[in-house]
Amino acid sequence: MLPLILPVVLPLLAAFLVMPLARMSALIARALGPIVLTTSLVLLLPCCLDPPAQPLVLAIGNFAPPLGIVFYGDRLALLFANAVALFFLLFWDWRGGNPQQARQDALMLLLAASATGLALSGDLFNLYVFYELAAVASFGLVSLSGTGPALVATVRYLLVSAFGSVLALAGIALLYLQTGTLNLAQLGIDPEPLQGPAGLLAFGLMVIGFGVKAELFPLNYWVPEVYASAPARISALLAGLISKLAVLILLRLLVLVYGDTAAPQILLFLGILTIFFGEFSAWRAQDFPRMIAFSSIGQLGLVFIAFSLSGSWGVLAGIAVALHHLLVKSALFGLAHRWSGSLQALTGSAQRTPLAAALFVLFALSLIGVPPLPGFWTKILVLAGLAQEGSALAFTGLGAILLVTAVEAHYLFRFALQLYEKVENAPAGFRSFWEFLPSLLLGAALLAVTLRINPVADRLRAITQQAADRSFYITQVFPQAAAHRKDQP
Amino acid sequence: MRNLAAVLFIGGLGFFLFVLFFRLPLGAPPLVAGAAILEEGGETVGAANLVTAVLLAYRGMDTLGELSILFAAATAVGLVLGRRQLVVSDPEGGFILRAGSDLLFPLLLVVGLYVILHGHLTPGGGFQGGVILAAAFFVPVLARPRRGLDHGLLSFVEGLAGAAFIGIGLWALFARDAFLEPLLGKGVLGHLFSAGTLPLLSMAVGLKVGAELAGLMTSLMEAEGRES
Amino acid sequence: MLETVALILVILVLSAGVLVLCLQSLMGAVVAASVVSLGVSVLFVLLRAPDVALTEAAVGAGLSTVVLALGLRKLGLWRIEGDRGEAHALVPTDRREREDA
Amino acid sequence: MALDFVSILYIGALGLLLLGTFGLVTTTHLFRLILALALAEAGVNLLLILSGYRGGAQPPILGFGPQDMPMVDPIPQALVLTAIVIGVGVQALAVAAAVRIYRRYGTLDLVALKAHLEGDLARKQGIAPPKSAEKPAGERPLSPVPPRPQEP
Repeated sequence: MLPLILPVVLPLLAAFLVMPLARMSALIARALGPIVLTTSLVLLLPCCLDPPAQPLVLAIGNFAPPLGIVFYGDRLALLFANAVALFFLLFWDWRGGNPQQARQDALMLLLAASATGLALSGDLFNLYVFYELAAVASFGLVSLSGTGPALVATVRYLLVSAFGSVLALAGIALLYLQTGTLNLAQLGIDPEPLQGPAGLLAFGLMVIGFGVKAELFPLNYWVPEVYASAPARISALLAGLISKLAVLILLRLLVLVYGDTAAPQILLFLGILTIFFGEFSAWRAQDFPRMIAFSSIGQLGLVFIAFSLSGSWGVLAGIAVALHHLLVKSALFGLAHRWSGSLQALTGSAQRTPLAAALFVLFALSLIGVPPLPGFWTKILVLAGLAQEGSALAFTGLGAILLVTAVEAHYLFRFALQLYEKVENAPAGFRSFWEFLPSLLLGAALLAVTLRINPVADRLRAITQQAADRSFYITQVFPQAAAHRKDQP
Repeated sequence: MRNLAAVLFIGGLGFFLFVLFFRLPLGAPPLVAGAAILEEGGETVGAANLVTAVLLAYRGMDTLGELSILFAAATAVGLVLGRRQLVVSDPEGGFILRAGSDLLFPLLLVVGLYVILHGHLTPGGGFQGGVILAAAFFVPVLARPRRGLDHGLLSFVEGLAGAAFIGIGLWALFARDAFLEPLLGKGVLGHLFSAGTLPLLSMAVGLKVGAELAGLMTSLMEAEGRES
Repeated sequence: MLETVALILVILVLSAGVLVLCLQSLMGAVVAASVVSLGVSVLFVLLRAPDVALTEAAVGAGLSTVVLALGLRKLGLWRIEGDRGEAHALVPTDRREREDA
Repeated sequence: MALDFVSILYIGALGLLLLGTFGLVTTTHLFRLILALALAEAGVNLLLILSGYRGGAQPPILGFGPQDMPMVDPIPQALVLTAIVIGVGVQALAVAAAVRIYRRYGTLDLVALKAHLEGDLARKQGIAPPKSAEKPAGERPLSPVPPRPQEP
């Protein structure tokens, strides 16, 4: 059970201790973060590479499920928990040198702990608490540079996010009022009362609330400025990882409670709006960080469209798109570390740093969905699912994806060509390849997945099988409920 | 345009909620998890105040998260306001303010500690007591702004109190294999020394919250920062 | 009886809430917000939630008012004229001239 | 329809939530937005407490009233305690950021701030500042205040 609890608690402990320790020894304080994250990784990696047949279920404090909080680690949750430790290590501020280093490290550790908690927790309010922790920690990290734009972007983000939290909390209150429980599995045992208008309203409120971090349409106008003014490492984590964890909450709700209702249609509709908004804004963007920020919005629209597909197909497609985007977008933001200027100013960058430009082309191709890169398979999954759906809205979604793919291809190729243009004095770009090492590693991972697409697909199917099965989740948390169910078919 | 959209959204939300009102079981909710806690809470945890039992035992993870959020907010405020040595321009308070603060300080301290330590018996607990503690340390700052508060000491208390909370949780993890399970004897319901580790957790919460809020208020008060 | 008390309190809280949004003086709005918190904390007592009432009174009516008032003091913004744009008038003149140049 | 106790409170909670939302969407002044947020939060907290209330019950404290009286649900109360703390943390952070922003830009109007933000970002990244559609060129978003020289 240690893999479930320690990756959440140890970073918190380290975060509390970083600042007092920094007064005694800066070195120890600096080493604390990587040590803790590595410990989490060592604990989690075996569970992910060789997953146990049964999910790990942990009742915190030994209080049986509906009373206390449950942590639920199925393959999907463990995979994400693992990704948290891995990506935080990748995008850790190894260089340091910030005068407020201890504070920054503490906030990074808090963000890591909350992200792990978001992946593992099986209790609605506990998820809300971790979500808020992620929000507050990211406010601090986004405003790290302390410049005017960073502060204004932070405040806009803060207001939108706090408003979303209020709505999400209202949704949780509505759910609690009808069911008297916060445990996700228990909500799923008898979902029928929740599938009425009151339950759907609660879901809608939670979609808007948790959709803030997931960059869903109505409340995502904070995204571009935040990603453009925050340090690129932080943008990579927020756009790549944290947004996916917010999506994970909605996925659980969808699978457990709202699968058979109008909820998927709502998601499909919002997803279509999101994808249009994101890709067309990206097409108009004039600087690199904002271009990939808007493209990230578009990709999350695709994730929502995928999750709106019925049955386990939707879950499979959604998880595939989400993981692909996690890999690619984090890597692109890793490149934005040096390429923070306008697109125009980056013309000819390939001359000085051919490797970085090649990486960009690789990620762009995968993002557009050129075979045989993984992006192609994820898009095919979504399109096939939409075609099977057959409803008018689904065909609209299909058309939307094809249309924005063309738009996406246009602006990404346009920029790629710009990179390879021959110019007199090429921009300096990266000083050494250490500066884009995270992107390089992620690019290697992308190629590895391309070469071994079959084992990866098998693994994904196994993950989906667990994640898409409502009764499986419930049985794991409430063994007695399942027995009860079998008695009365 | 913006206002029209706002009115439409709010009107829609309000209409929905009002219509739903007649379907909601307001005033007679389905107690599921709550009923079980009401029934067995006193025995399993040993705290007379069941809200504290929920806060520190059943949903201790939430409280840990809440502490972390407050910590994150305080850290971010420190980051935003900068850490330069600030020139405090406020003049010393008058005699009445100074004498009043000298008088209030011990009183608030005692009340704060009382509220923290009786959290498992009566309304109140670590958080409410922590707010009173913060007030106790903030009032002297108001009276004598120049003396200020030692931020280093505050961050020390803050860090150690947070570590103590997690430490108690980890102790349970290694002793009983369950993070944050209450340990020690439960004692007699309603006595000061009862409810196992709950008063200790409450103490940690109170100190952490007190140190954090005092630091927050003083840094806002001192934030005479120059342009960056 | 209970209904009457609740009704009076709800009306008080809602009108204070309206005041928060439309009072010209920001300090007045902060005070109105603390009245809202105080009213809500009495409502919590009526709803049999003494712990929450204590917290809301300590935090909403006390701590958060202090934080907001300290913020206002640092802003030097006890009063502003209207909510849009006019706040520019508060910028020192020399700075404005530099901006306009 | 005679209003009973619970409906009065429900209307109060809803009213606060909607008032706060209205303020959040219509105001552009940063400080008032923070206040509106507090209103909405108070409304939601009331709603949550209400979701655990049952008529004729006593507070969830053992030995407080008669033994066999029913008690209200303690879980929402614990949730609201947590929510209040979260709210005040976020509020303090917003106030601190507002102080810094006001010192930097001299305004707290979000529309003006957005213009400053885009202008600053554009300058940093070396692209043409975004043209605002509704204003003539002379009244484009003001250029941000240049940083005051650091005093030694």
